[in-house]
Amino acid sequence: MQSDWLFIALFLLIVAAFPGVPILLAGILGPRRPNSIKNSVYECGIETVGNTWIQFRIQYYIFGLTFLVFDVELVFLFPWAVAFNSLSLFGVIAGILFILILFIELLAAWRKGVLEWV
Amino acid sequence: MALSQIIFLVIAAATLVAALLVVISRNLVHSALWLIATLFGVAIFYGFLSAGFFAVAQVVIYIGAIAILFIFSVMLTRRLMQDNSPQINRGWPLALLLAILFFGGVLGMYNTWPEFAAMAPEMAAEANPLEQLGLALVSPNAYVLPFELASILLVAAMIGAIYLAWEKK
Amino acid sequence: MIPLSWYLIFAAALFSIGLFGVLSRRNAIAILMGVELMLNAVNINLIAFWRYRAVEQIAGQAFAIMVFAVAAAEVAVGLALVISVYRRQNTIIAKEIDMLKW
Amino acid sequence: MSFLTDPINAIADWLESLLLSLGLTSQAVTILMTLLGAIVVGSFGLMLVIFLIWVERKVYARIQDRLGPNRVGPWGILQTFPDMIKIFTKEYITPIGADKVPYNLAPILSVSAVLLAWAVIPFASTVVGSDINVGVLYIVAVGAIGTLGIILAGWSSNNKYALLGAFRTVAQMVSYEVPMVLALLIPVLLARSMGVNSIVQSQQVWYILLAPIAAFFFFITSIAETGRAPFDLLEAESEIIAGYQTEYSGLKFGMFFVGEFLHAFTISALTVTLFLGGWRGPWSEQVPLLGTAYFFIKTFIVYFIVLWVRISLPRLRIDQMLNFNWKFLTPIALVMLMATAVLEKILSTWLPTLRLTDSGVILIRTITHLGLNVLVAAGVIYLLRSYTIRREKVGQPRPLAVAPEPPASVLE
Repeated sequence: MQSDWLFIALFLLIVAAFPGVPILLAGILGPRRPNSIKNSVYECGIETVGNTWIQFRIQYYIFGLTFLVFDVELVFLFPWAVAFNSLSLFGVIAGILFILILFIELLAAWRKGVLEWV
Repeated sequence: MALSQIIFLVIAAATLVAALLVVISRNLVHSALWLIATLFGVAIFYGFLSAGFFAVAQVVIYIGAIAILFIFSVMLTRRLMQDNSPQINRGWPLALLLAILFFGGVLGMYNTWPEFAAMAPEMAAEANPLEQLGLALVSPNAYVLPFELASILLVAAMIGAIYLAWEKK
Repeated sequence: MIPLSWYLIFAAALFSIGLFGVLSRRNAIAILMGVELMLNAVNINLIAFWRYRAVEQIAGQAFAIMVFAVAAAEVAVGLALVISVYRRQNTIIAKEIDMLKW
Repeated sequence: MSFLTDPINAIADWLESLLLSLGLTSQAVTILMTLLGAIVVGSFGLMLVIFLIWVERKVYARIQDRLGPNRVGPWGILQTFPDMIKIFTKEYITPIGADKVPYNLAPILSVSAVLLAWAVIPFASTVVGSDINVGVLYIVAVGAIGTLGIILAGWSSNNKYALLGAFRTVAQMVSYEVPMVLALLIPVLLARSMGVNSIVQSQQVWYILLAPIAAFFFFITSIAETGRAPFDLLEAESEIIAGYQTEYSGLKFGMFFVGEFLHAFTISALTVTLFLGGWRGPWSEQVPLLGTAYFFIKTFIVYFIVLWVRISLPRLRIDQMLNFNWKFLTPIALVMLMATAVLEKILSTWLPTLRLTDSGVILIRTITHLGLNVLVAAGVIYLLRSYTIRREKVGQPRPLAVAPEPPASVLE
């Protein structure tokens, strides 16, 4: 058990090094002749107009928000699913009620028109 | 000093530095990135405490959802991002003093507690905290009420938040 | 092996940094980040006490997972409020949000 | 004997005894062996990419009736190496105004997030990097880190289109994570465990038979997570230039592609592990080497389907993509989870009273679960059909834009 987590910890380091070291090496080995035209922002092929940090639509935030709520609730369900064997009938019903609330939440968001893109 | 202690100290120092940078960095997106680093450090501590479920859930919930929502809202309120005015209140020395006083006070209180430096008891080999947690969350004489209430709280939060942020076209 | 005290000191330090952030930052989003740090410090304490003091009871873990839910709800509503205020007032400096003053 | 059936563990045991005989402490040996295992798994994943790039190009070419790479080595199998050398010697061009640290971190994150998933995939009954008891949630967590890499890339490039790509990522990858987690909950429920290897071990019958809908959903959503066609909105060339990778060059640009190629293979491996029995097959318990062979054969079949999907289907529009997720996948996955939980509870109370043999229990369990899935699928198809009929009755599809009235001056 402990060695499994040790593996994950070491794997984290290894996995960061595997793409990181070649990128670093290529940076050292590769040519490096920057000039102001080369380094200008490509954007879409023509010169950049205006500020990059323009305002974006709120819809993106709403999807992030809906996801956050669903994500947290789904994490709650994992221990429930693991313990399923030893659950009483009440426990199963409590879990299903939990999923049902999630479902109602989805329907409420749907009804309100939050899930529409346009 | 054992290897595990050295690793603990290194990670703790890194996490605290990251946390400090969350608080003092000027660019808010950098703050959010340092917040992610801090949260990851905390996840490693959950791993240390043999609460693997929490380590992974921390990454899923905090880094996968909450941090992304933070980056998002920084981008949505973006005009202030290039604002070069100081990000810190004028009264920050007072805040610093309060924080240090709080830290010192808590340490002083801990010091009077005899079992402050207790060691971890051995965990039974057959113990499965995850299954125990799942059972406790839905059993009537444990946490079934908070469990359902958490669900309703989240629903209410979502509907409220959508109501606040959303405008009809 | 690591004594309980190390975790507690670490959590207290994290909490203090969060507290400092909440008290000193001008930006409302940054204040919410400070609150997240504080909640994380609380969670470390809960899990550490579970592991060191009551490993056979599950209360510490159950509380910690509730903190996750509360943190998520807090962030969702808090950030939505910030965005909503930003659209009406064009500011997220906490001090300048003074609609309720009079 | 054990070397022939299970070479990896045999070598590991031999190395371990060698290291112990060199006088190292057992703790140091454990750390060294784990480190070695991590290096082996990681480098195996990266080596695989070299091969996968060739496979992908060849399959593409064949489906499009071309030859594909055919100059370097037999069947062009060495084509990737000259490509690698070329991309390795390219100059890095960092755009003005880019946020340096996130800009350089993003390609690393996008590769390592994919590679991280390999830590929990069991290659055989005895060969698994790390058999943690929260493996399934770990896979979800790793996916979240990948999303973060793309957001960083888009944000730090100082480019509107890259940022738009990053925003689309959040709308897409983050949305598709919901039905993916729901689909993952069903095998967890069936196996009563989050450990990936124990899920494989409990698949006496492949879970694709017990939960075909969940398997199908997992497959779709994980294709969406890779961000390839038909879900390649994050880098849709005709809409937002190249999305988040517009401003990248040289090996940093290449790393995004390494990540993408490996991701396609990783989701095939995950689908096989969770729903197609992983290393299971005849005699795979006794001969772990056979299990590895089964695992890779199955994975390459699924991988071929992933490629097939990519090459055949056109890109979705963003509103179609979101509607498909929130109004189709998520509600059905929720219903499926509830139905599976109810059925499992009924079966677990009712089956022990029947005093059946083990194979009888498995048979009844499979048939009832399959029946449930068919029932739900039939209900969904019925609902969808009645919906389309209603749309037809209403008449023409809704016009997307109303043609403006011509100005009076034109009419005169």
